[in-house]
Amino acid sequence: MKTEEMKQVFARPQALNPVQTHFCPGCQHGVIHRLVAQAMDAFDIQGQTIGVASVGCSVFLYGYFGIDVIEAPHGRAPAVATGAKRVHPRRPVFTYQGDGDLAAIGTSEILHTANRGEPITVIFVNNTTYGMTGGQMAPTTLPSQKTSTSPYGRDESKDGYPIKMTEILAGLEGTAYAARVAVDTPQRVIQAGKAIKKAFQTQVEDNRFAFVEVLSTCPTNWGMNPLEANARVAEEMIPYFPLGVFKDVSA
Amino acid sequence: MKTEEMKQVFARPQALNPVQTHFCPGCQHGVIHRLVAQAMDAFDIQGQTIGVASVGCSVFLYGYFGIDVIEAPHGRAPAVATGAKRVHPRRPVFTYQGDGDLAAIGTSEILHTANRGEPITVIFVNNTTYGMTGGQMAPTTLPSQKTSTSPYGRDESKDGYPIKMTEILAGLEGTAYAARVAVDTPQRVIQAGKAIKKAFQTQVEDNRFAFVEVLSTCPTNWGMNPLEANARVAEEMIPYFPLGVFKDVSA
Amino acid sequence: MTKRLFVKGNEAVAMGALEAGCRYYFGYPITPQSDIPEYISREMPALGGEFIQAESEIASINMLLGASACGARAMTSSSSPGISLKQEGISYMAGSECPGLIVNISRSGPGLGGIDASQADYFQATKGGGHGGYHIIVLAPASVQEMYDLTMHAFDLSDRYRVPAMILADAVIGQMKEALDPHPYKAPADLPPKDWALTGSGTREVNKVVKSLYLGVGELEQHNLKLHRKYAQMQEQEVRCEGYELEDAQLVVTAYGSTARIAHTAVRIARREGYKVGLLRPITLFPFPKQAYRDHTANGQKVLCVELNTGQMVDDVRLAVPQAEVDFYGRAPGAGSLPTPEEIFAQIRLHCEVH
Amino acid sequence: MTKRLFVKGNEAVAMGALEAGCRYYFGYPITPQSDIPEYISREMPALGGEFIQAESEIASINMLLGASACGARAMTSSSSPGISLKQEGISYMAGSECPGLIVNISRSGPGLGGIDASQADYFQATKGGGHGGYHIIVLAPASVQEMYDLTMHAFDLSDRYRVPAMILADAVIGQMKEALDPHPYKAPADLPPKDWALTGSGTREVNKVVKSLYLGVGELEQHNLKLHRKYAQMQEQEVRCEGYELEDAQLVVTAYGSTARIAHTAVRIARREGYKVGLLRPITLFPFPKQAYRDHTANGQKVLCVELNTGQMVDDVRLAVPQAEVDFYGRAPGAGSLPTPEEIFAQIRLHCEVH
Amino acid sequence: MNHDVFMAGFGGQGVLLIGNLLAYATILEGNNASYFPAYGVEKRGGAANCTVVMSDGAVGSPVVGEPEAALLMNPAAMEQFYPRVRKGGMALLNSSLIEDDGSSRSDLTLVRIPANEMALEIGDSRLVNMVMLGGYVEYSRVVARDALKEALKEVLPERNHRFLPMNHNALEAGAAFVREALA
Amino acid sequence: MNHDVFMAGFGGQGVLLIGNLLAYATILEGNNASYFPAYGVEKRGGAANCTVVMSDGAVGSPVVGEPEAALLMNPAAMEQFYPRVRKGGMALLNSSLIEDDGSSRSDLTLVRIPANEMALEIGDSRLVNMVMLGGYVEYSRVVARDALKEALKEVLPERNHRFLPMNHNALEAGAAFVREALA
Amino acid sequence: MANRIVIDEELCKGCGLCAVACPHDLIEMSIKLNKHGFLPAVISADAMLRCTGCTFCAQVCPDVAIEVYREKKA
Amino acid sequence: MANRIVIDEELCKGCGLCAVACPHDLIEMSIKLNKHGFLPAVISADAMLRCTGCTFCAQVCPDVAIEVYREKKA
Ligand SMILES: Cc1ncc(C[n+]2csc(CCOP(=O)(O)OP(=O)(O)O)c2C)c(N)n1
Ligand SMILES: Cc1ncc(C[n+]2csc(CCOP(=O)(O)OP(=O)(O)O)c2C)c(N)n1
Ligand code: SF4
Ligand code: SF4
Ligand code: SF4
Ligand code: SF4
Ligand code: SF4
Ligand code: SF4
Ligand SMILES: [Mg+2]
Ligand SMILES: [Mg+2]
Repeated sequence: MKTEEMKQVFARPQALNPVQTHFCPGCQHGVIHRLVAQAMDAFDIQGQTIGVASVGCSVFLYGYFGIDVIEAPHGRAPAVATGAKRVHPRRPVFTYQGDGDLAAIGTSEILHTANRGEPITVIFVNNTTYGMTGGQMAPTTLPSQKTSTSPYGRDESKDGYPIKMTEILAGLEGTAYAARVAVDTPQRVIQAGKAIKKAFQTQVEDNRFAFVEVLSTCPTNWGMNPLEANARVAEEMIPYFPLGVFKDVSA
Repeated sequence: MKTEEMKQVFARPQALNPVQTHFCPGCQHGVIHRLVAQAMDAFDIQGQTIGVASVGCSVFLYGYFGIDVIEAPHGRAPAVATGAKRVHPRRPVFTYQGDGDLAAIGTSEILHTANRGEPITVIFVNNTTYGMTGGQMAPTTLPSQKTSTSPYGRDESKDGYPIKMTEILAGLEGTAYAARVAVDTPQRVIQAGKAIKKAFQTQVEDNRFAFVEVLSTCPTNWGMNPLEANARVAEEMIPYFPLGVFKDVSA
Repeated sequence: MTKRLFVKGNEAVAMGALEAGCRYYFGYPITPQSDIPEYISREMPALGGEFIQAESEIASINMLLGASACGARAMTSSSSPGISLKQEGISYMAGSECPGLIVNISRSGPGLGGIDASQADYFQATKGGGHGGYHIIVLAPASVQEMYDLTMHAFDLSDRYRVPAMILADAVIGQMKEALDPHPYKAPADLPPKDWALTGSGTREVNKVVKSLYLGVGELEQHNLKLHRKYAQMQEQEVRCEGYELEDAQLVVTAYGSTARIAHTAVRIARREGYKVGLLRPITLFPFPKQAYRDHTANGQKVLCVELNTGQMVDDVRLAVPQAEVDFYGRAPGAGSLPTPEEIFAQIRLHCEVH
Repeated sequence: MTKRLFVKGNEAVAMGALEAGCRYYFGYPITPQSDIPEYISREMPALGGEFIQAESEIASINMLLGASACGARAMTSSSSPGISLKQEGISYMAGSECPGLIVNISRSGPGLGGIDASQADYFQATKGGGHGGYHIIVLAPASVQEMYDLTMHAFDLSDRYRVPAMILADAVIGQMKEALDPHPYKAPADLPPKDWALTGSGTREVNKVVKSLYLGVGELEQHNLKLHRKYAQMQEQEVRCEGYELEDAQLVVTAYGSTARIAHTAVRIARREGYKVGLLRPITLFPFPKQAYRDHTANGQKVLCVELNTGQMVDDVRLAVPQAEVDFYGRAPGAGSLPTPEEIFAQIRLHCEVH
Repeated sequence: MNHDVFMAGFGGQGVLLIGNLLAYATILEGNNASYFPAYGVEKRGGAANCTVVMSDGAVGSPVVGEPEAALLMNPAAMEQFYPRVRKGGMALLNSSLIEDDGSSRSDLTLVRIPANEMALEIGDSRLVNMVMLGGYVEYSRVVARDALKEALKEVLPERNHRFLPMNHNALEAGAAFVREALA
Repeated sequence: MNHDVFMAGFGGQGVLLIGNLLAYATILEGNNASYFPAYGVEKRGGAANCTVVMSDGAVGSPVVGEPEAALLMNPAAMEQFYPRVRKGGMALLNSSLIEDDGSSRSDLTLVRIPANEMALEIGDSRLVNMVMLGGYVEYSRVVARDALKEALKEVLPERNHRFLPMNHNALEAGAAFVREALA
Repeated sequence: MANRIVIDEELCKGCGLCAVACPHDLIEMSIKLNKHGFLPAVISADAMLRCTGCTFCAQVCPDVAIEVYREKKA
Repeated sequence: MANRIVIDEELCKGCGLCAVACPHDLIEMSIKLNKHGFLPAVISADAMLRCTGCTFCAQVCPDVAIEVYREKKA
């Protein structure tokens, strides 16, 4: 049977350009990109959306999504998005940020953007490390995790504790939706897709701030192959970073 | 009866220099300074303590406390204190910061310093405005409050919500003690003194991070006389910023 | 004629910006410029624009970047320490060719310093305080009227070249009040359309990107050369300065902004006393009016550069006229270090007599 | 003789710092300097010091300020965008006379730019990218050995003058590997004690304060003049540069850091071909070796300044020798724009033939 | 026409207000003026001073080293600024608070005016500044008192216009005092 | 003694390792050398290249525009860098992957070496780089192969020392091939 | 009872917070400016007799201008 | 059942996540490098017959290299 005669039940989303990414094999930035594109497709907003890229492995957003994009300085995507959203209050605006970007240098910007209830969508990719710069310790690095700057493992007593951004942001009145998801199993990918869609819906329909943290892998800097890396998500990450919807004012 | 023959039950603390402050009449920075000095006296640590001044009406810390002081850039006192504490791990180090300083420009520094569990004490004076610069809107400005940059009253939908730092920091694993107090009545002043003392104790005895938010007045920029300003604390501030100990790992 | 108003320099900046169609302001309080956000927070709602008091100077400059990338006329304002914090953002705006206005009502430093006037941010403004060897347009008003006029002009220049622009003034020009003729803004007819600005890609084939990252071999070099061609073009076309009593001057006093005002009176005193001295006041600090210095030193005139700092613009003067004798009189900024006309006159006398 | 090691420039900085007794490092990752924090994070625990990966560049520089105020040898490192973010903190350190080392392994910009080498942060480093008209000590190593040696020297200078010091290198010097003689650090016998450093006031009568705020009339001006006296003293005593084949040179090529390395080979080629050309390499960029330029252009020699930017140090050269003919050859930084020795040799030939 | 005047006193004495008024009135008359305040970090109390420069041409420096005239409203201002008044210039001292009789200088026109008493007499102790301003304008003739009154009307919020007559009285009283003193 | 060589290939081909080795060996022999890698933003895959400059005096530029010699390990490297080899210089092409026979230039010494096949023969496909290095050193004589072996011992972690013999074999095989080719 | 408060009139900025805080309403504001231009808090000899030494006034004083003494227990 | 997946071998980076995700273990890794140097995922014709069209493989594929088709319901 030719595929033309069949019903396509899984296709590359419209909003995702048909190009190869620069991501390492098995890197789940790719899955998350796809889910974001799918959400844009779902609301048919590709033609209106403005994406704000952050500095990290996802900096090349503009190469992968068929949308207008601003490249923000490291950590500042929520502030850049705020400027954009105020100018185009009826355009969907989203940021896509890594854990170094959002939870370290960009702490202040994300917190105050959420607190202002800025009607944007934030996709937060937590891979417990600085991927692009070579695997340094991130604010989300797990206790005892070895990285290139925590060669003896993260020592909570001096390096601090892995920070739970979703919990913190869910506590702010400006936040309408906050969820943590993972993409390590097909079921969780589907869940994650729903959360990301909901986060766009929160902006598009309710004009409110929405946040989704996605647990993701960095096989390269974890020194693992893609399968080991993927397994680590359930084994080590989820126990520390529990999945779930932490806030949903529409619920 | 001469006072020499009497028992002095209230005296200026040792650690507080016998000089007039530059604070406006009725400004409760003065009360909070006194309580901090009293805490230093209580642990007899004036001779060891390093204070970190922030930028705001309390910048002249070094003039009022008989201790060594570093003046930090606006918002960065916790980072400066971290540097100092790592060099002198056995010296008590504290920061004294306003709400503009700590909850706006310094959001990232306070959050990560608490998260690292840096063994310092943070005194946070929330007067719902930028006192020193002339009463602009702060992250803590109450809904509908008029300030020089919210002339029509704070509009939560655009300006965001008054931010509750104590609640946020209490949620971090690095924080050992977090409390919110007020100094608008004698009873609350005494309570506040206990909290501040406890915050120093947490550092001195348990080597952990402690945080006290003190609700305070800014009669000048509120456009009120000292008595009206003082009354506003109970009438408007406490309902929004509830008092209490939000975290105490020693409890 | 519209009525002459009597306003603060800072307010004139705010008025000029609103008149020029700026509808987005992002800032953080700092003395001595807080009148600007205060004024705008009062007036903006009625104009349907957005005023955001951001959580920091860094957030402000990045909100500006975002608004600018979407094609809006937008601005931020601050004073020296706050401007230092914006350096990364300014570098990004320069690199991604985002227009926009940055106002620095400069105060004394370094560090927390003080709140008195200072001209010690000249290097930072004109040489690129951020990384990467870019430049921004820098205009130096010397009156309340110019605070208004040059603010409008800054938006035009910035939009025309897609180069961020700065109003560099100080506590003197910002806090003083003078008469202001609030003439209406007229957009230059030949301003290029902002067809690069983000709107949501709509039905376009190609999405628009505002970015400063260029990784391909040769790409960033070409990008930088493009930026530098724009700077060269501005040097050709956009230089502004003002002369006073220069015709027969044998000593050319030069100063900008607040010190130019003070020097103006000093020159008036000196002329009264018979000294052949004039004033050359750069209005654009970048691009710098090199040719004017060449013209006015062509016959062996000497130059005395006066600044409220320990010597910054004087370097640009010396580079413009290496053959000329260029002297410097400066006061390190801080409370009480604003020079008086009498003080500058004394310097003029010294230079006319000694040399 | 200790064994010659074969290490990266970035590692040599880290080794030099630890050898010089630096026990506090505060930094944030950024390419192409992350080898520095990575090395230090491995070695510091055994030395009993503290390594903090801070939440940002701003936190890092302020941790440095805190540690420095307490008398410790401490450092931070970053690359261009991160250094821009530190400008406020650097201005504070300068203003409050906190010594300390800031390493900039510079990359191409503006904005995010790229990760290739660049010398476009020269102005920022030498003119004070932050507000307030201060200066910091700027050293420009041109080899892995110098990355080690000058790091030690930077700590000494910084402590001696209570002026922050910067190692300004780039991706070439930071990423290349060469032989390193790791000789032991010897503290200069005459380093002044840090009696100003905070220790907790103890039984002292007067508490110690590290600050940059000076509000009294005249106070800040005096403070600034004091800082400038220190700069003048450094100009007298601390200038360093290196000459190569300068004796009979008619053309003086000048460059620092990576481009000096490249120019060195170009001069070697040119000498082989019979051109009378030499190389003058500033090692201290601030204070700038003005006198060396004067000496080597005293007999009408021409200067060719080569930089990996569009022209920055060349201004200082021109200011040093206004009478000399100073030409410039630069490449705007970015991937693929590092000049080759052959390319610079072609420029040398051009200048020897044309002029 | 080229004039400049320096005014100094306590924070609460309304120095900045009369500086503003004077400059504004000058502008209303079609001339130019600059008003430059000294401002501090402290919000309340402390010292206040300002400089007003007036000209029928361009105003040059908004600050002057040796002002042509000075309005000194309290002892601190007297001590700090009296020596700086230009030779041949004029000083108006608030003799209600300043004990110093100004005799240390004989190279300027000196008027000692009991401004506090006069203000109280007019009906409000806060009118000290207006008394002083009236006096200065009488001396310098730099603006008409009517211009001052017009400026005052513009500056005062509508609801305070009922205080205008009292302010006018203070201006006139100051002027009369100086007229007499210089007669 | 002044030599420079440029090496380029896939990320996984060990180009950076042999650049390191060569420079380190040079230093072990008491001479000077610089090693300068090109590094990208991408962590895995992509292209890799580096330059090694060796001298008995000071090493000047760590980068060269026209290298004296080039080790080109794949077609992309060939295409991009072959034209840049200095006139009179030498190019060592990995003929296992590069089809281009290099005939576009006749102004240099050209050796085509089937490095992949040779590596496989020696026992590990990853030894391609060693084969190429052995060949280059045979040609240039810039360091003794013993110095390379010593350097290798220092660079390889202890636990991998069992692979040393295989690496030595690869070096020798490369050298033998080039010796013969140039004979 | 013989308790006593001592108000440092030169430190006092006349905010009136102590007067409000005193449970027995013993403190008044002076009508004479102090040298900083403030109207300081004062307590009359009469009022002093009723002072309980509870320290409330001192607790709330932002300028630490009040000391409180109690009669020593015998 | 006639369901079908289509793997774009040039987009595939050979991570193997799809193979693990397939509940029926239908996907294997090729032993032939693609032009980017990866060993891509492949499915044999045989295995394809057992494909349920569940999309699990496609869901987890970071490179969106898999399309899934199901027989149209009649
Ligand atoms: C101001 C600044 N600091 C540091 C960097 C270097 N840098 C680039 S990406 C990055 C972090 C990447 O980590 P993350 O945000 O977690 O994204 P990931 O690559 O892991 O997806 C850093 C620190 C920079 N470009 N700018
Ligand atoms: C980088 C920087 N931004 C802004 C300022 C100006 N500034 C001085 S104090 C202050 C805020 C004061 O408010 P807060 O921290 O609440 O202290 P308060 O005066 O209310 O006690 C600000 C914004 C500054 N000095 N530095
Ligand atoms: S480095 Fe890590 S985060 Fe970046 S693309 Fe590779 S696997 Fe993904
Ligand atoms: S301005 Fe406000 S916070 Fe500052 S001293 Fe005055 S009352 Fe206190
Ligand atoms: S101590 Fe108590 S009773 Fe006595 S005056 Fe003070 S508040 Fe009143
Ligand atoms: S509380 Fe203190 S400052 Fe206020 S009136 Fe009483 S004594 Fe004076
Ligand atoms: S669609 Fe389902 S059954 Fe078919 S190959 Fe994919 S995972 Fe296996
Ligand atoms: S998940 Fe995608 S990229 Fe990975 S092996 Fe399967 S098809 Fe290839
Ligand atoms: Mg990450
Ligand atoms: Mg406050």
